[in-house]
Amino acid sequence: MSSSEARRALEAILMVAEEPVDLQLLAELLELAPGRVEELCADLAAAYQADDRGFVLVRVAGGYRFQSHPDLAAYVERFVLHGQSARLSAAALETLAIVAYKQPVSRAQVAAIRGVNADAVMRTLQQRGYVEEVGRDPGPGQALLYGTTRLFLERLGLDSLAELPPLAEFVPGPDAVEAFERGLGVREE
Amino acid sequence: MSSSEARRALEAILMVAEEPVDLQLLAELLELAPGRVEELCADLAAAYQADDRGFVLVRVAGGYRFQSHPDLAAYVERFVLHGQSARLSAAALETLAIVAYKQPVSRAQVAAIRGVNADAVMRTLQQRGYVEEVGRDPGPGQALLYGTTRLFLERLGLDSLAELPPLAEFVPGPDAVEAFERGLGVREE
Amino acid sequence: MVCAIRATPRPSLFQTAPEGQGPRPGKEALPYEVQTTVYEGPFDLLLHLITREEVDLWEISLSAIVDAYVAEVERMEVVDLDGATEFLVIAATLVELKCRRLLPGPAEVDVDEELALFEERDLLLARLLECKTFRDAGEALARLAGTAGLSHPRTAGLEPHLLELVPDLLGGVSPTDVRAAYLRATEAKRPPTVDLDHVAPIRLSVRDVVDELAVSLPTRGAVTFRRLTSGLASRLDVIVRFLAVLELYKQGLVELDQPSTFAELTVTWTGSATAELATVDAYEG
Repeated sequence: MSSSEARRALEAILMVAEEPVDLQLLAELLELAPGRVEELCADLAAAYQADDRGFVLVRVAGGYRFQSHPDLAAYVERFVLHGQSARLSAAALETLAIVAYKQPVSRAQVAAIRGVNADAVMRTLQQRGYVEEVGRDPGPGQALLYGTTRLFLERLGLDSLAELPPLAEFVPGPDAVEAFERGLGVREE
Repeated sequence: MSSSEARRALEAILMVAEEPVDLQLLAELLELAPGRVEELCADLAAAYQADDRGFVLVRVAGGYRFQSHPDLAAYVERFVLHGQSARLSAAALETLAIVAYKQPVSRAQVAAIRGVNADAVMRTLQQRGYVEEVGRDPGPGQALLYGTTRLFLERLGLDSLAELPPLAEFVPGPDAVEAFERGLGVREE
Repeated sequence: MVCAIRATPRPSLFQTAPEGQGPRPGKEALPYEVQTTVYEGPFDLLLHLITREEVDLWEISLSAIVDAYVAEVERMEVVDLDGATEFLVIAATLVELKCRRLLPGPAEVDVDEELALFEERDLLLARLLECKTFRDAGEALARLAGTAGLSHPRTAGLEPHLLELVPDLLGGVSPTDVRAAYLRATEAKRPPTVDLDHVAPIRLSVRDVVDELAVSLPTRGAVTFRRLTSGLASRLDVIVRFLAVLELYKQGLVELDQPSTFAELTVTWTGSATAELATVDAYEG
């Protein structure tokens, strides 16, 4: 199959997809190596950009999908009525971050970090589809373990968890630690 | 708005639309005359053809929509038959079962039982013709209510819903539970 | 004593905005916005007091902290027993630390008790830092989602004429399968289990890490903090290691160099190879 035929086939398939189409599946359907499919998708994305199209081709959650160009959000939001998703509370975001970085993690572990019971917030995150059960702790108690979902990646525009910003970026710096220490009276003025 | 901005906005809106978008609605969203929108759509369709894209912009009964290019049907069919859309997931089967046994039922009720948002799965089931809207909840909110279709019965080889295997031997119905709880004094009259 | 004697001016850190939002000078530009005054438990309250109010907890009356939390508890419709218990433990630690400070001198204090208290305090500090870490990470996730949310995905699915191609998804599914799926979906989600996680809380010793670093650092020259913590699975371990490095810094045994916020932190041993660890004695018991 010629490159141009393969590019056209990719466009046709992605146009009828409901969710990101896995790279592996695309490779199988086109009988091409995954690396080749990646190149072709990159070609297409570059062409849309060069032609100043109102849509983009992105790689997200392990697959490819068409989506509207971010700078046209104002027009699209007039059209998309289902007001996307309600904002998450600060508590929910913090909990989501714990699950994202420490998965698989039990509710008790989440609660231990936050210092409060996490059941209600975890339920909300599950209902929103950002968090799901991923197994059970083999240890005593067999606590249910949770992880983030594919939808979580999609909503954040990430291809995989490896693209999360490193947690080290958020560890408070020496100044912050000093301030905390002073707050707790560890350090005298 | 410049023509190029209007064309990009059209592309963005049509890209995220699930159904053909009415010309009148497009005109309102872009604050342009319908005749102008028709011209712009024709421009876009011509550009896709000139660029030999794998998709087309067509005018169908209800309005404008993107769809896969007809000469790539072979690849699209392969995707339909082998892709993610070729099987009913466990989540979809559970959702279908809930609709079957509890109909008429709202999406919110389905979500409450499954503990996760059911919108995407319900839409798939509707697209496949197994589930349909059957009315509206008379209560506040007037939620849409869903039930199973004739196709669903046909595919399962049933004449009517009455032939679904009864649940009672394992799960007491809501009335029975209520009566039981009343007997225990858990529930107040 | 473990308390550092080094006098430092009030930190300016919390007068700068969180990363990515640009500097927001001025006292009323709140460095860390707590979106609601309903505190989500003790950590939330402490973080709020330390970061937003920039208070030294010793300067305000502990009863005010307790009152604030009790007021929140009363506003909650359901009492979160875990949270309330946790708060009591933390409040008790604070009260005890404060009492210690008011006592005339270390000579009259039971050394074992004092050390236990310091460990408790280190643990509290580590947990507060961890909590703050995830809070900031959560805000970063929200920013990512905000950016990604400007693009809307195509989810159109198959064109009507293609739907006919779809294989019979219910092929091989029997009515009994449907019933089984229903029962699966509606079954009591899980039997109640006794969660034992809280019985063995994470315990870390800053002292152990100080000891370890005092042995390994003299032979390593300048080493980045990232290097020092590579391979550590738990964030708490990383934080404890960080506290240990600070402890060595306080003792003048290492030099720290960080050109800018979030830049690589370099740790260089400056003490003699056989330096006496002043605080190690104090920690022992």
